[in-house]
Amino acid sequence: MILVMVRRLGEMVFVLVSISVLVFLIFFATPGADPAARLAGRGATPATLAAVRHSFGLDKPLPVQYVLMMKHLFVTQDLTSFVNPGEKVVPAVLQAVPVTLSLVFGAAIIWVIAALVVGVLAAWARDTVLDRLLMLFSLIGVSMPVFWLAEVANLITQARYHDTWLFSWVPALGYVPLSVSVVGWFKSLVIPWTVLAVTYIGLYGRVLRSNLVEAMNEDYIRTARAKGLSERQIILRHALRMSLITLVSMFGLDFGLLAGGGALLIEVVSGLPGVGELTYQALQNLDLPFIMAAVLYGAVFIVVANTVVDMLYAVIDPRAR
Amino acid sequence: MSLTSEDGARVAAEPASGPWRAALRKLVQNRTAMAAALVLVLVVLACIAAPLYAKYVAHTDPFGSNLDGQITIGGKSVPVMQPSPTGLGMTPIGPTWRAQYFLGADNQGRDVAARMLYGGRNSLLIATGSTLICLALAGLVGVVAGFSGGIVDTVLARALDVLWAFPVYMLAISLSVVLISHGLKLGPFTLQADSLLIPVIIIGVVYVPYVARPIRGQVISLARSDFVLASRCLGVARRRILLRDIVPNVTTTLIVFAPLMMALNMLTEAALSFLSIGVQPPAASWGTIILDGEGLLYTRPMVALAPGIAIMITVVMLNFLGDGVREAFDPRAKLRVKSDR
Amino acid sequence: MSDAPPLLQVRNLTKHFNVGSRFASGGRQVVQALDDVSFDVFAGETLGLVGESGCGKSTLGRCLLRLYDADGGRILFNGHDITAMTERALRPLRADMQMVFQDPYASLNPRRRIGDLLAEALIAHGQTDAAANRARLAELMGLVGLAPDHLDRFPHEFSGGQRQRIGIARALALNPKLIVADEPVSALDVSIQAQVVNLLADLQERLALTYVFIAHDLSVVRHIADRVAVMYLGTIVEIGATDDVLHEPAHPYTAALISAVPEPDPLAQTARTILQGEPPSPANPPSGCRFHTRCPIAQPRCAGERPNLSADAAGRTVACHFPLTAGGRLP
Amino acid sequence: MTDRIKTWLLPGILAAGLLPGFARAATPDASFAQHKGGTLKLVAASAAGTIDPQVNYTNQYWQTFINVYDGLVTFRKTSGKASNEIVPDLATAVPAPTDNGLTYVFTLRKGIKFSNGKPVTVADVVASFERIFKVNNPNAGSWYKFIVGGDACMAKPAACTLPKGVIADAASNTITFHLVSPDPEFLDQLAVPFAVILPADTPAKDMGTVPVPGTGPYMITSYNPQKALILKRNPYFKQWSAEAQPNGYVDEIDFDFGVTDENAVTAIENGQYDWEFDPLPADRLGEVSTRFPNQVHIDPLLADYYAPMNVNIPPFNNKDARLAVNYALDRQALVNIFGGRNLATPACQILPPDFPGYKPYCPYTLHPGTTWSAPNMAKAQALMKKSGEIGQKVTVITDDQGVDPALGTYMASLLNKLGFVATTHVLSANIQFNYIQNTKNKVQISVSQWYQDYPAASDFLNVLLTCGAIHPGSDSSINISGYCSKTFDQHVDAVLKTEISDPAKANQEWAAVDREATDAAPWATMFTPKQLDFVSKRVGDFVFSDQFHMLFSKIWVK
Repeated sequence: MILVMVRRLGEMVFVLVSISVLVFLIFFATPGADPAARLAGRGATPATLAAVRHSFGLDKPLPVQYVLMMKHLFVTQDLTSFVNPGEKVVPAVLQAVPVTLSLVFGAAIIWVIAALVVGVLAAWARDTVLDRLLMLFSLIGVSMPVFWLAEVANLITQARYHDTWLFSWVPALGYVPLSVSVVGWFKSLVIPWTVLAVTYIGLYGRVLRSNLVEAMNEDYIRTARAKGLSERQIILRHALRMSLITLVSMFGLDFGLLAGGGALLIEVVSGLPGVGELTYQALQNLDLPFIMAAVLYGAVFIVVANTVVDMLYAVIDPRAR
Repeated sequence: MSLTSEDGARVAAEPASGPWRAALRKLVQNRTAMAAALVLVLVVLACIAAPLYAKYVAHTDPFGSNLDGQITIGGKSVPVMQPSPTGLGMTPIGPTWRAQYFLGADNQGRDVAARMLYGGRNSLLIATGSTLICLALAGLVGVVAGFSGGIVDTVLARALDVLWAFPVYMLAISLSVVLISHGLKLGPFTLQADSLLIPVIIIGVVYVPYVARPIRGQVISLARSDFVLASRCLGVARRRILLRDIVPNVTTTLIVFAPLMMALNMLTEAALSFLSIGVQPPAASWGTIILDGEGLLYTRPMVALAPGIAIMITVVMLNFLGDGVREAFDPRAKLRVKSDR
Repeated sequence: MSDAPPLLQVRNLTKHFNVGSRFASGGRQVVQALDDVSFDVFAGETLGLVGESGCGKSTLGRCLLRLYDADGGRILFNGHDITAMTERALRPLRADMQMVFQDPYASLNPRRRIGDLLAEALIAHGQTDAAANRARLAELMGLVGLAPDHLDRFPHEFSGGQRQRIGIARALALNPKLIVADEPVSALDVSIQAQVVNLLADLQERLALTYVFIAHDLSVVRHIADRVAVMYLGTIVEIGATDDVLHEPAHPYTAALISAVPEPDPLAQTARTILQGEPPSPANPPSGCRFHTRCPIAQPRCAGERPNLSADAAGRTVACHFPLTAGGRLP
Repeated sequence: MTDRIKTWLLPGILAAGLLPGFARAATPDASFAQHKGGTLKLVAASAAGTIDPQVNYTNQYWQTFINVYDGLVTFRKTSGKASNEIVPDLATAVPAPTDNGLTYVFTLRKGIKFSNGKPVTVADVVASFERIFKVNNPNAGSWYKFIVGGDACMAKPAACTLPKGVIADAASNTITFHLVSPDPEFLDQLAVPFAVILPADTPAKDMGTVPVPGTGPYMITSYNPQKALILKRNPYFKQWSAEAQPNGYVDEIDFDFGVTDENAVTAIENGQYDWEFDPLPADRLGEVSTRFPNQVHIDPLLADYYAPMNVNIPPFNNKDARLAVNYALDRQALVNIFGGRNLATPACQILPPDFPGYKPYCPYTLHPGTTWSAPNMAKAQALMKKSGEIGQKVTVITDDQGVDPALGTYMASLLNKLGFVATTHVLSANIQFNYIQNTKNKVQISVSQWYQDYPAASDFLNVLLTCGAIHPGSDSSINISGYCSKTFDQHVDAVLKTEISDPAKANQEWAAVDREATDAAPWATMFTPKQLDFVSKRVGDFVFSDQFHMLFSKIWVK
């Protein structure tokens, strides 16, 4: 088992190194990205530019620069920004993590609960009007651009209906740390949570329903039914348990993706200073050290989530062996 | 259904029909899917008719700024861009619900409704094009990796792993920063920086692992399947096995993926345009119109609302169609019939 | 049985697989699917290959046709060593050895017409004259009892039994000498099994075919096989004439297999030997005689020393330190 | 240049750009004590880089630095014309140059301490000027290398000493500057934050996020570019000159980052912030100016919005094509996009109104003369036909900030109307400014802005349009058009010489040079913008310095 872990770790490292090299190369292939020009300031003369280039080690060969950057990122952990010189990358990312995790955890709780309700209800009432309606709404949820939904939410809660009793409690966009105010934290996140959850409620609700309906045609469910169990008991006790395996693996991957910065657009639109927003800013600024850190951070989450899901799958589902 | 009647008694009475035709028939009989397809056809037709709408209905150039234009509403001449009484800021005209400026104007004084139709063309083109590219690439990579095995498979599978772990938006943004600023030159093949193909390629490429991985898995299991063994046993050449036994089965999977990928790509296109790395102005897509509308969200929300709703409707319909296609084509649907037996 | 050299000679054949998820308990394992298997098949005979699921009989069948590459040992077909031949060199020989697969649903590509599936064999061996092929296909259909106009249909339009007939027709297309039939009837309804077995027997007679007939129980084999080889955990434990093996099993495992078959004649019921427990994992086979963990007559020696497959005093070829005496009773 | 990249304003001349109906808060005579205290809450979309005052070259932080650091001289901290005049700061007086303009002698005030408690000495002054070179100050090569020894320092920044250029005399507490050649703009260059005096032991590298002690009423206590810049009172500050460095009202200044312009407007309306650095989104201007007229302040800027056209590659290497664009440009439409007639003025020429050397000149309009009235489309189309460039592909490069994408979109629309086949590329604001400068990127036309650094015509005509400002293949090549004319350069050099002896005459000559550049049409000048500041309800005493804009230390919130 230790060997397995080491091997898996090796694969992860390979993926991460490849990604970092890719990012590095893309950056240096990008026109208008000469970090020296922006570090030096407007109208700097070629001499000043050369001096800045030298002082930041930008005149070294690319492989050396790459190795140095990796050393500063992982070994000494004092890699600093190309845009805000002196700003250390690692603490900035660490500081953004709680925001993203707050967003994703909260949304996950909402979407898991709501998807369970939607999926079970639709499966229970399958082929009725209720089922059709739930599935239609789920599909609509899946089909909206999430950033657009966030904007519509802003429009409604921040402007149009901000003065009504319904949304007058909604605070200005932004994030309130949990340590500052629990209530403030909750208020600042509840709209983004909901917006982010909508897509996943639709997605998971649909998958759950179809899994449940499929499971109910399995032999063991028929046996249970023959034993006289009620439909509700069958769904909740038997069918749901099997269907959850798929959902758990989906959840692992989605959570990894979002926690790794996949919630970028909603963070930007909702003004949450999380990892996604950090990434967005870094990309806007072409701030290579930040891009590097953010992309690797996101990739780690994705790779780890993949691994965990694989392992969970092997443990939960005997068929996967 | 029963397949267990006496041997020899049950030979289908109807004329020979292949699985393709059977699937198509099943799809055509699916009313939801057909209704969705009808809506999609209408959307496509409307977008194709964009120049007609612009010319004969809205009487406007949807790509030209119209900052000092006037239109007549109820006999009164109204400026398209309305200055505020303080002389600070201009507000575009809101929805008139008439032929001209049906959905109002954007911050360049352009007819949003006409731009919606033109934008739909690009959104649909990009979604379709990127889906084709994605499926073609993913099919190729998945088949080559799964069928070759060995080092080729290892290299391709690793490349897919890397691409998979590269956060999609970051990959797309990184690629587009390079491509949109400099275009693409690959030997004799040159892409202008404003080419519509750039978002097509970016979106197509980033989702390759999503399709290539399952395809690879499918090819590996197909290569071990009895009917491939049977072909090998007959001494059929590998290439022929690939073309006759593997590719047709993979194609089904790709067809099932197509509408769902198209839906996903449409959403991705919107997201990239929103980050101003998709379609470049003055051309439009539904995503760029949302971006235009973002700047007017509080004053003229219709500019952002309308394209979002258009995307939503199209994607919902694509998903309905996708469900139908999956039911009609997916072999697993047949497995279910089998287990019902 | 003839005195001519065997059509197929198998010597010390070994095959292992890497199985299991890296994350399953126990992790990745090496499974010894075939362990030092040797036997001969003579032209015109039917060799029945019997054993519980997972004993390696299908693997053996596939190795014989080089669908799997063996890890050790040799296979001589018609005097040619095919163990390490390249696929190209092997191709002409492929015409002489064919397979009928177990699952008639999985062995026919659902996307192709029957005619195309059958013609594939002809085309692969350079027979591209469409008219001639058409005639040959019609002939083949006739051989297996199907109408020629079914050639235009797709597999899903046929029943299991019909599909298996198509599978047989495909195997026959190139006039093979040897057919490996891998549990050809086990997926079929009982009512149809007999039809297919009879068809195979009939074809053997008409076309002078040699069969390796794989089955997981003895009841099917008894009708068609001239000789029977019994496999347990990747090894052959007993081999001999069908009548000898079925009526006077020398290996306790054979005896157990026989007693598991429901006897139509209640009077002929003998003392049944019921096997205890599941077969051990082939990834971790028992020491000594592989059967000793379940053997009713195991002695301490069985755990330590591995018996060889050899002819015993009674002229029976069996791998057991304490073979049963005539009548299937304990010595 | 983007909004974030430094610029600026001139001493002199500006008519107060106050609009009827927008009341500027009356300068209160109320006692300092009455309004003292509280926290001023400022906000910007993002941080603006290093807080090393000798490196940072952005509006955003210069506006902050003046409350933290002092130079030997500074611009007067007040509103209106007077804010463009140079007054003594750490020096006791503004010296007149001697030695034919080559020598300046400053006497240092006594008793002033840095925020770390150490007194300011002449040694600190010398060290600070050497440090300008050591930290690779962006303008070291263009402004400060005229100090004797500057060239050597440019060649080897790390080993920079200025033994003959900046001479300290501890006994008399004086510092003497020797210049290589007379520089009429030397005092201006000493009055900007680059030339502030820092402790001599400040490390000779870009300090990044680490605050350096200063002498102003506030000191930077923490800086996190993802979060905020926090200023608190400097305990060692005692006001020595109210016009150079007045004490501040508020106890703390929080400059938060990460709030977009749109959200910031709402937050200010709700009183959650007091002021935002970024320009207000155009679609909110109407709402803000009608609902909160008393919180809106409009003041003139000395800047151009313009479209540089690359004179070295097709189609704009064809002068007729450039002229066609200039004639066709509907500058009123651009003004409307920017924010309406009260927030910008159409312009045709290089120099902005009220600048030294400015003489109204507009050839590119329906009725050529001094002011722009309407586009001359007929003439533009005739020029296009003549140019033979119809059908040429053109890409307009614009950034993604504020109204710039809209300006770019309008430009593309206009170019299409002229017969080009035009599209727009929107690049991130932080990339675009470097991108359009690099000749390798073959940018044909772009949307850009230029804000002056200090009030001298050379800051536009010399800096932006001479051959020396072209650095092929570099991301820093500020002559974006690539306009290079020997005769033009000779004219500029001649005026620069005149300026030393006769500034008034020079300004006459600058007007001619301005005309020459405008006629050559390397740009399509769009308009001159104005600054709109939107403050919260509680903000008292809004003072707008032409040089440094809203003065944080003058504002009270209680």
